Amino acid sequence: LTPLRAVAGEVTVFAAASMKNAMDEIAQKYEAATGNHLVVSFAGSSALARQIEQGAPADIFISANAKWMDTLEGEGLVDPATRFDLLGNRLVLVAHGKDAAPVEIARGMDFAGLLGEGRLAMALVDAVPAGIYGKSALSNLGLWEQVEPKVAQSDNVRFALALVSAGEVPYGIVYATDAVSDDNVSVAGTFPEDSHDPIVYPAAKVSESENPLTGELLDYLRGDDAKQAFEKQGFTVLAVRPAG
Amino acid sequence: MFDGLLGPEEWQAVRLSLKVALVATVASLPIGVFVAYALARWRFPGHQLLNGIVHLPLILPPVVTGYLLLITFGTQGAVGSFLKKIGIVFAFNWTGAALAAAIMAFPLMVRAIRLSIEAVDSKLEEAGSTLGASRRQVFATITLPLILPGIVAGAILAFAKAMGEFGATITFVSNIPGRTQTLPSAIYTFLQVPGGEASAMRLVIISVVIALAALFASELVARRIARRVAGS
Amino acid sequence: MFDGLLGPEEWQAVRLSLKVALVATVASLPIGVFVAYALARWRFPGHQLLNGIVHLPLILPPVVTGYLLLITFGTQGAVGSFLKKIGIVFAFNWTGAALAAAIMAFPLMVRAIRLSIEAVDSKLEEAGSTLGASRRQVFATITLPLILPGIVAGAILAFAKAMGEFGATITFVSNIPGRTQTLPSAIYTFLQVPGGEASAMRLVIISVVIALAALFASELVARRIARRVAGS
Amino acid sequence: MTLALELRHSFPSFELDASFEVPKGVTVLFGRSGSGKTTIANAVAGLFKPDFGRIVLDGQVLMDSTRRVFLPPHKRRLGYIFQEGRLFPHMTVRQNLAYGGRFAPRQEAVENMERLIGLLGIEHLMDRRPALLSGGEKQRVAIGRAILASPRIVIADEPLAALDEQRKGEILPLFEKLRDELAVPILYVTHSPAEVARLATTVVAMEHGKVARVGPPAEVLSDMQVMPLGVRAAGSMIVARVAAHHDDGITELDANGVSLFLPRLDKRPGENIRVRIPAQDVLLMRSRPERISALNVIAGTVVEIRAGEGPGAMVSLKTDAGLLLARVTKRSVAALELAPGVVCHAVVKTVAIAPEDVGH
Amino acid sequence: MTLALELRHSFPSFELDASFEVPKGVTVLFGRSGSGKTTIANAVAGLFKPDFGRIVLDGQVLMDSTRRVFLPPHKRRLGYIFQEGRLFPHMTVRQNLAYGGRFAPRQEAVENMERLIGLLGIEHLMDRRPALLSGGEKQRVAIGRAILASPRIVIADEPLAALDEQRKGEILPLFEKLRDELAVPILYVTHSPAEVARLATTVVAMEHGKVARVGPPAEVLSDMQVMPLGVRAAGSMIVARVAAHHDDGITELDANGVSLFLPRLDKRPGENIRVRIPAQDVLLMRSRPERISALNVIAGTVVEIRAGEGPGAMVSLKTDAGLLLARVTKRSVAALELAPGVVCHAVVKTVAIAPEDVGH
Ligand SMILES: Nc1ncnc2c1ncn2[C@@H]1O[C@H](COP(=O)(O)OP(=O)(O)OP(=O)(O)O)[C@@H](O)[C@H]1O
Ligand SMILES: Nc1ncnc2c1ncn2[C@@H]1O[C@H](COP(=O)(O)OP(=O)(O)OP(=O)(O)O)[C@@H](O)[C@H]1O
Ligand SMILES: [Mg+2]
Ligand SMILES: [Mg+2]
Repeated sequence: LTPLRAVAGEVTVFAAASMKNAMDEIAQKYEAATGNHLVVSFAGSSALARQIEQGAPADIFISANAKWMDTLEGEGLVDPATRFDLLGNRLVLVAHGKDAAPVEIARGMDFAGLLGEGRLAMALVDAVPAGIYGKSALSNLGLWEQVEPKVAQSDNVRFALALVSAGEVPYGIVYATDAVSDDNVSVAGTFPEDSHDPIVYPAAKVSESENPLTGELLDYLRGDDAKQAFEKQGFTVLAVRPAG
Repeated sequence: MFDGLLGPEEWQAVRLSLKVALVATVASLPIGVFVAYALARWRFPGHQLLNGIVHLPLILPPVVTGYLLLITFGTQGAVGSFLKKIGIVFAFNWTGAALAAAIMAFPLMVRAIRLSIEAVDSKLEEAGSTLGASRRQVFATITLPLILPGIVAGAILAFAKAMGEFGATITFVSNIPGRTQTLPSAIYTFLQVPGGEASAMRLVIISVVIALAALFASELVARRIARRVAGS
Repeated sequence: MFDGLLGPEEWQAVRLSLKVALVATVASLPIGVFVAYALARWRFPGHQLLNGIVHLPLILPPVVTGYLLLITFGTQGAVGSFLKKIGIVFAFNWTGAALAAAIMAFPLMVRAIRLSIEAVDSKLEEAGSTLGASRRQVFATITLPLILPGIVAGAILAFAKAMGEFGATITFVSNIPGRTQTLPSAIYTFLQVPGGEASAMRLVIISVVIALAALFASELVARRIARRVAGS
Repeated sequence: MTLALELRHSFPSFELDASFEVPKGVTVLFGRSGSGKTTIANAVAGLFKPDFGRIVLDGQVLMDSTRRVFLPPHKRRLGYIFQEGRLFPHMTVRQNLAYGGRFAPRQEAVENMERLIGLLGIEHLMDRRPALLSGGEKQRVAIGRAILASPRIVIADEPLAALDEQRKGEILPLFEKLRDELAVPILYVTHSPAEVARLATTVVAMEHGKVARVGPPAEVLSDMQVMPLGVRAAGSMIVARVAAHHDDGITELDANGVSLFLPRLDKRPGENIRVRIPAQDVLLMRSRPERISALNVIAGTVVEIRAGEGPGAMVSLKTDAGLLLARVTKRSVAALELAPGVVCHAVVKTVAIAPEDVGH
Repeated sequence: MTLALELRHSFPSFELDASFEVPKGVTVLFGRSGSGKTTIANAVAGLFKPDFGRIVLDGQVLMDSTRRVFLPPHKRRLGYIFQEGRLFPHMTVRQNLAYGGRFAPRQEAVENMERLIGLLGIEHLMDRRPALLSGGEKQRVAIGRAILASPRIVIADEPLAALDEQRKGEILPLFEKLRDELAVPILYVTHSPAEVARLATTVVAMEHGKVARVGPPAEVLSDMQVMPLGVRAAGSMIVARVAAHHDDGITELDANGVSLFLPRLDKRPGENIRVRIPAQDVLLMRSRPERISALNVIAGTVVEIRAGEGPGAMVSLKTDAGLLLARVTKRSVAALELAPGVVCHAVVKTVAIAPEDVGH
């Protein structure tokens, strides 16, 4: 494999950190299929976007929310023609313990009563996508007022999950993708899709990039191999390869 | 003068940060002095182990430290659940933020104090003991005054670090406005959203002003002590 | 022995972290000694300012430091675009990771060295000057050997910090495997996804082992130096 | 109080093997630089733990390596005047002086503080820190600090080395007072024969880490063969009673019927004192001299003559006042035809007996 | 080389105001503890910058506060023996000794290193670090370090205070050699009259930060009124030529026709030397004594008699050998009916003239 890499091309993707598992698998498949090397830099979307603003050597950017992609697009830093919504995700309420009782998330429910003395773990509600979506969902359901004083915000959604997993809080709001594979948490309910803006992971080519492989990779991400990998991690795949 | 500059929630964050940094520094200082003394002066079986543990927060990424704190001092954690019984709760409390800040700053504090202790001429301590001072009295009357510059340095390092600590704190006690939202969390929040840089920078400036004021004060204190030893 | 333990990309991260921490420590050491000396011994107009600047990385949340580095040393940044012309690129390069680590560790290094310098008996330096040694020669032959323990302490603090630094690094140079992905960045990435904890812990252990090994080595060196001064 | 001591220790290139037992009073450790004096002082203070050692002070075991007894320094109630001062740099002179008193059990102070400060000439330095003191000033503060700790034993390592003659003369009586009035045992290290003569109850002469000679100063100083002290230290000790103070500033002593004239002494008539008469200040004449400026002429009989390696010889003379030693040239021995049994006159100038040679 | 110096400085409780000009040779600073000796030495070394000052060494201005000239210490080519040693703790004795040589411009070393090390008695300490040395050993290394720096001026602040008499006697010739053979000017601080007498070309007597008296030692020491030195320091200086070495270990000197007998000296016949005769060691007789153990009997005429405050009086005697001083009691002055013009005999014991009293 190694000698192949030397002669083959290389594509650099700046991707939201939450995509790591899926992207690692896709990278392997992609390399096997094309012989091209896929380099992925995982970090928070805000950090990656700022780096692209500062001329980072990225070919493709996949953001965990639309806002940062919009910002870059506004600055002409990503190519709007190549932009598409790659993935979708769902917001779920997780509870501590293997077999938590299901919770019906609906307008008018007694969320505060559900939490009792406990707190609700979320990602930063004004800064981190999962937190922003969560807050807007709760607001739309008219629950935010009663919940707000009990929210414990982490700097990313994984540590919100960790709080639930450790039993420090009874409930947390995380992505569906996060709830996978943690034995100490179970999904108690899923937020209605219309309670918040759609959760999308837009992807686009970075304007500065002159890498000839970007088009091919953007296509590949919409292909079956990628779809499988994304779905395995609980993502909803929004984009399919355009015909032709 | 900053009244127009900051919203009430930000003011809260400023106050909380100050409280957390002060408490973290003051509360850990005696332990820091003790550990530094033990590392500098005693030879005991767990010496290297203790030294390693003290340095861990420096080596580990802050989130890891925060996570370890969570599973240790959280209400479900080994230590946390015990402390809870006797009424001490760190989780989701400003005390937890102080604990995280203190632990993150601990290696810096200990190193500074330890260096000072190692620089003390043990002949002076001997002289104290011949004059009837027990080990403890020698420490209080000779060693401690002589290492004051190191203690001041250690304290100011710890304070500055505590003012800037974020990763371990937010992981351990998360961000609850008014309870655990310190300046760095607020700054981080602003930096996560497009266009938040200006707001973040306002808070950064406040944080820098506070820490520099403390730093300058500490320099004055240290210089004064040094001048006294050098002879008024 | 870790061969089975780590994948090639992880090995790369280990090697890169070592390189970054070593280079950051070694390259900043002379500057650290110089700045510490200036702060300890000279009185000049910008004294407090310099002192404040040195402490800034401690006070600021790491992401802020990283952000400031990015907009200064990035290829679009004021300094970065100039340096690029003369062939020096920090942005998205391992050198940038080293720069970030060095800057984050700088206050710790300077404080340790400064404390040692302040503990040097200036009467010995005077004695050196009466014997014909110029200021520089006095520094090289008397001050420097006498502050070696402080330099070792400063270096090990810097190394440990560089091994653990993450916030500023990932913000500044991103997390590009093989180029800028250090151990802490790799750990962070693992912690971002379900099931990554075990992998993260493996890397944490490696990072701790390396840093502790360096720490123990430094203790041996420091003790040896101390024993020599105390008279073999 | 007696001090019994037995020490053995090996340094890489120095071997300490000293044991002696001395009665109460001032024990002077005398010997060349590097002979182990400070090492012994440190062992008594508990600052140095020899490989093997046993130190007993007035019945109390301070250390015993075989029985694993080791009394820590702060329980030994010491007043240690270090060779290198060791003042606390962060305290003023006043605080340095007061330091010992803070830990000493409440009791009468050994010395009146005010008087001591005056004696040491440090009144004007009380609020200064050690860094600003001169060498001799530091040493004087160190002396004060040790004395004011109400010690049960004083260890003084060359306490007067940095001082001028005049100040030495003023401070020496302080040690005499400690010795006599307060009965504090003193371990005193010095290179000065005059201090030995004046203070010592017992002299321990050290040589290369070993004890070369122990004994009362009269004996050790009169011993013509004690080389560690140097031949110039030789002299005899005369015990005398103060007879009268004359108007012309001269004090008359009565040494077993023999009159001795000295520069005015600060002693009451009737008091007993010891006078050291350095051997080299004694002149011998066969006939009683007339019209001589020396007031002290003592008749005696030659007991022994020891010729040294150089040009000198030591003549010991039996007089009514006691044994007198005279150091003269071999040439004079021949010229005066001195031999055991010969009667002659010892001449000693009044002014040759310096204040520091008079003890009590 | 001459040293001209003018210093004024105010410490909170000490006022320095000293100026003097001395010819080449050894300038001894003499005075009580705290009188400002070390402060002057530091000013000459450039370690202390007085408020106002001007120091000129052999035409070179070392400092001049009005002209803002200040030569930094490392350019002054000093050999400073500090009162407190100041050895480099991280270097071995050998490295300490070699330190000065590293920066001195290549030239003939002032002293042969091997010889100096032997003289100082530190051969066995070469690889040790200062922390393990005794007080006197440290001081000896400090002396060696300063001398081996090939200094253009030596500053020695009580260099021999911590040493035993024997070692002092061994090291003193080193300073004489520097003075005479190598013509290195020396600023020497001491409390010892014997060292003054032996080494000084010029004595500067300090009192409370002021210069009390400057002059050649013969004059200052003979001056009956110089109190700072203490009355016991008084004595006269005789210049003499070595006449012969006798078999019985006695060296005969010729002082302008008068024979003087001393213990064997290490000088060649024909060499000129200076002998200090301490005033208190001189005995006066009206008639020439017979059968006396003292070999030196010098006839003279009383020039002046000064009565002191105490029982003593200082008699100066004009002899062929030069002016002699004798310290006697007032009572003896009366008994011998001494008065200016009276002829009498001065008696000096051979052994009273100690090696450290003989210079050259
Ligand atoms: N820790 C040590 N290791 C090796 N040698 C030592 C140590 N301590 C002392 N010595 C040596 O032991 C000898 C005796 O030292 P000590 O200090 O007792 O001498 P001293 O009689 O006090 O001499 P001085 O009159 O010069 O002060 C010296 O030769 C010294 O170098
Ligand atoms: N920096 C200073 N501030 C105030 N006083 C000082 C300072 N330096 C020296 N002195 C005082 O000046 C006087 C002279 O000090 P110096 O060291 O010159 O004395 P010295 O003649 O060397 O005495 P010694 O024989 O005791 O060493 C002392 O009374 C000392 O306390
Ligand atoms: Mg000693
Ligand atoms: Mg002095």
